[in-house]
Amino acid sequence: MTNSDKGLHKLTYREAVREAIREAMHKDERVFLMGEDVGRYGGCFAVSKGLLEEFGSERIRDTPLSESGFVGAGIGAALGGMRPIVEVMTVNFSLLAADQILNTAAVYLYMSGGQFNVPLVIRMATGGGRQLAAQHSRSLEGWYAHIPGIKVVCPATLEDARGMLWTALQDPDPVLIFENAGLYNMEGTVTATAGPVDIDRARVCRAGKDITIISYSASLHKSIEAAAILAKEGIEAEVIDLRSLRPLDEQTFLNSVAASHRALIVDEGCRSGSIAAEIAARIMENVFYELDAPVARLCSVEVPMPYAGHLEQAVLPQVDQIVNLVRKMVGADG
Amino acid sequence: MHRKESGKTKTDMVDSVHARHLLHSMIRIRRLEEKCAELYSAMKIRGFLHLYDGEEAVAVGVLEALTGDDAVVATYREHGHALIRGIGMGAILAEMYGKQDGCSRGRGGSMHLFDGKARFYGGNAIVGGGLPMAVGLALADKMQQRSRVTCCFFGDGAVAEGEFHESMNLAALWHLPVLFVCENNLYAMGTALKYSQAVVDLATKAASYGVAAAAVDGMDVLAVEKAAKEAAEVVRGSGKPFFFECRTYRFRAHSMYDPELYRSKAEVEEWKGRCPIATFAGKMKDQGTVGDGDIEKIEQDVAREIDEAVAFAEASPWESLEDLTRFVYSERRAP
Amino acid sequence: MAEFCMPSLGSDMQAGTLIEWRVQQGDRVRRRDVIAVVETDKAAIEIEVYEDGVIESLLVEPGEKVAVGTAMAVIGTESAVKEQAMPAISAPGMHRGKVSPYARTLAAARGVDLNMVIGTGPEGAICAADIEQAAPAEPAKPAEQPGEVAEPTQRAAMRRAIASAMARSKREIPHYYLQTRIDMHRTLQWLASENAQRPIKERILPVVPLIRAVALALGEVPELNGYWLDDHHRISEAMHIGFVIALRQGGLMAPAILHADALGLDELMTALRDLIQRARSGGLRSTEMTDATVTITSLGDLGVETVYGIIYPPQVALVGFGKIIEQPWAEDGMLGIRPVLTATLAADHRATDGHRGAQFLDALNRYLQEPEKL
Amino acid sequence: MNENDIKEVIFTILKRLAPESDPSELAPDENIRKALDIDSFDALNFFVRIDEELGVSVPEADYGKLNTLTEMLAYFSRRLA
Repeated sequence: MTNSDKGLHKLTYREAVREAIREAMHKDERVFLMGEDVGRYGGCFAVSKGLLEEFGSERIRDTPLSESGFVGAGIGAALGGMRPIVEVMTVNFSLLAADQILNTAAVYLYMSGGQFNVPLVIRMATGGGRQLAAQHSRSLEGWYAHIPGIKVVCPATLEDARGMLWTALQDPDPVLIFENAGLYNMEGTVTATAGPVDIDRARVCRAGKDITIISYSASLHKSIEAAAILAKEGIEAEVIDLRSLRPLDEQTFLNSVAASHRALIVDEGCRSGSIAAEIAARIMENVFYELDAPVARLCSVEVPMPYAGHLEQAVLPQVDQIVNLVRKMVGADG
Repeated sequence: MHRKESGKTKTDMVDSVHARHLLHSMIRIRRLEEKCAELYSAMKIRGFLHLYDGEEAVAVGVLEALTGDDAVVATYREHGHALIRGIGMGAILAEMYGKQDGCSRGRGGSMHLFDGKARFYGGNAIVGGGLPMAVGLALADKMQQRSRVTCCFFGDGAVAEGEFHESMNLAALWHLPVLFVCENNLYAMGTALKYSQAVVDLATKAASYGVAAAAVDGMDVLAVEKAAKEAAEVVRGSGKPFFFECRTYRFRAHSMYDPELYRSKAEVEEWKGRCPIATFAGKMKDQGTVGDGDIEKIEQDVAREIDEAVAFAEASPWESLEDLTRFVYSERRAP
Repeated sequence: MAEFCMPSLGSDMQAGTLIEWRVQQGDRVRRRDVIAVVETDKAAIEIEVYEDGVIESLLVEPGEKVAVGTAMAVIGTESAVKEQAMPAISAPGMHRGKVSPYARTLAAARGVDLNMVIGTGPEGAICAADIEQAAPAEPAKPAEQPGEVAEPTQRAAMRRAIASAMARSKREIPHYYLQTRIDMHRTLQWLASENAQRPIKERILPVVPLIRAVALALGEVPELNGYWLDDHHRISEAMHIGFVIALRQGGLMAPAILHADALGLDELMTALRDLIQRARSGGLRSTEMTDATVTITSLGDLGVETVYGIIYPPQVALVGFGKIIEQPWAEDGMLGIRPVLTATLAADHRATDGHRGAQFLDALNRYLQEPEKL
Repeated sequence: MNENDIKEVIFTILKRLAPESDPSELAPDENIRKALDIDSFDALNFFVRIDEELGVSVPEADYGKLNTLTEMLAYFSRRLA
């Protein structure tokens, strides 16, 4: 799969995640993958395809449809000295394991007065856009980011898909990795030496002086696309990839907003009580006097995700909406 | 798949030292719980307080079957388990006081006692929440080829939770060394078993998962100890799970603020007549294994231990407010 | 207990630098006492206090620049009722329209009056670009020291303040202009004979009877004396006539002759002389800076014949005087030569109509024909 | 008091009225009020100071005759003679 002597190699987001898992399995014997259909089926999104053959059924462990059971087992295994990667098929199903994630993984270290840390990694697919309707299209990463005790990261790029897993596995505390399912087929190149990356810093993807667009995951790519359109009109948007929703690297976006004086948050989550709301609040708290326009948010329309394609697209943030909103904010909407 | 009725077998003879040890253990629990109730009334202890009076034989008997390497996962009614597992009474009481020297540094309270050295994975206050963790601890042992048992206590109420069934299935499916100990005290808070379970014979549920099971009279410490040791041996030998039901009864209310509308005084009195401490003490005296002097000495020792524990808890400082946010995340990278 | 706050000395003032305290902690102060001197964009201004009481604490050190409205001292008062000076001009913070926080920050830093800026942002909000438009950023400059404000900076600031006020006036106030020619020979003759009897120090300049006549004429047409505020015309009972004083280094000020209607010619002359001197040397008092209810501008010294003035908001009228020039003048069918003054009125059409304006100019003329009654 | 002394007094007063100017650069027949941008108040102040310094009280009627340095020197010399 890799072609390391070329320096750069081309791959998909899915392959980047797979390579990250493979590398971790090779580097650390304590690492194992468990989840529904990760083995014989090859993973619901084919991320773990081929890994069963390579590592065997002990370490590529198919689980029954028992989200609470196997996520909890992941917690126990982590407490017992293993480094489990638990794959929950989609964030929607993680709700069946929400008790284990919120009431156990997130609180055990604190509740035990610092005695029991849970070095667990949970990967799950998130996001809408594939006509999977209301029960398979949620974007709850911001909702999980509400919970202290866990970390929530959202790789949007191939580098992060490739590099965040190992860093997450090195973390002594539970890390939830949200992979937007719409990104799995995204192709690109990474360097052959691509490896671990930090998981607690936001990144400025594109510099600009007129407005700061704060986004993450799939919405990041829409934001970048919008920024390119705006640039042709002379509006320079700075685009920030949050990368991690908890911890939230506020300094990066606060610095940017303080310089651009405008902020738009693009978030596939629902608006009410969203991570976008949190970011807006922090901007108000910290750089209010730098604002030249009200902080704006572009989030999903607050409906259960509809099936029909045109309805679904109307729910999700779109490039033209970002463009129009930014034009309005910088006073360039004629 | 085998099933035993160990509780019905004739109690084996025990030597005097062991008998005094069992008695001492049960009395420690009982007197601690009585002290907790008193301290709660004096507002030294707050929050929810679930006392274990009447069920002492279960914790004492089962924990006799474990080694120091084994892991224990318990529930929110875990003072007795924590104490017998080796957490100091002072650290337990200090925790209930919310003090810095508490075994969870004042962050857990009565329902969340923890101890890393004792591999005591806590008071887990989500009913059924500890079962998947026990499965995972056993999975880690298995994957690392360690011959250890994870002992998971839970009540009859947990049997209705999905996590019970998921965990039984996973442990059986993956052949994991978990000793599932169901402390069946007949009531899930205020709901009698017959109102929550279509099949009240809980041990039979294990059969559907292909898990070996046994039920024992949880009011008889020797019976519990013997059956638990047998069960633990099965787990240790086979590497597979075991479902161990201890039929017992709590003498006090579910928690401190419980008017007990769901059961009759007569029923409570009837069970109190089967008090595991009084029954065992009487039996041992009858056999001449322990004497009144022994019991008196135990009571004195325990009284002194409690006095010291209370003094320790009283003297312990409050956790500094500056440390409020410590331990949300680890302070060091994992090895 | 009352707070003594950095006053707004004009709608274009956002902040001031305390130069000195004239009081100490524990001093007893009376209403109208000058207790501090503040450097503004325009000048060093003596600041009055509006309470009787005792200075309990001084909160601001000399040299500190603080925003309008910032508490500078705590005054212990016997009555908790805080008497406020007439809010002559809405304080900058009173701006009710939409202003972005950053625009406010910029405006404060650059001395821009938000009341005089047109918002071009979303929903008409004033945003940073509008402030940039009103007052472009200057090259970085060293921090200003009180008392030694760099001249060009201060002049630029005053220029911006004037720009801001005049732009607002032209934008918001629908001016109407009336002009009349006044035969000044009676007044000048009377004045010449008056002055001839006076030592030079007591002589009265021709502008003084003009001011006096304006005061009297305004008494007949009080609608021209007041403000247009919050969409309402507010006639002022007090008459404080702002007199435009050109500063030698450029720029202008229009401090008020307080209660001008109560002053006779000699008192007016004294007041005017004093005002001009203090305007040019620093030392104007805060009420003089804020309280003008109408403004007179006289450009006759430069030979200008007619002045078309711009009203200083939120006032509603400005009276302009040109040079008194000898002109052919027909009267009673006879042609003669007379010293003629062209007087103009610029007035806010929201507040008054041309009819009232004409009545004012007519009255003005009438008073100037009977100088002995002035 | 000779013309130079008078000129010195005039310059001193003018310098106070128009600090940024240099009265010594005035041409003899230049209109002082226009050159130094002196308004009627400054002019009045000028004559007040002249009165104080030279003891010459200029009647209002004579103001119009005193526009240039030459005129002033002649006038004051005559009045002081």
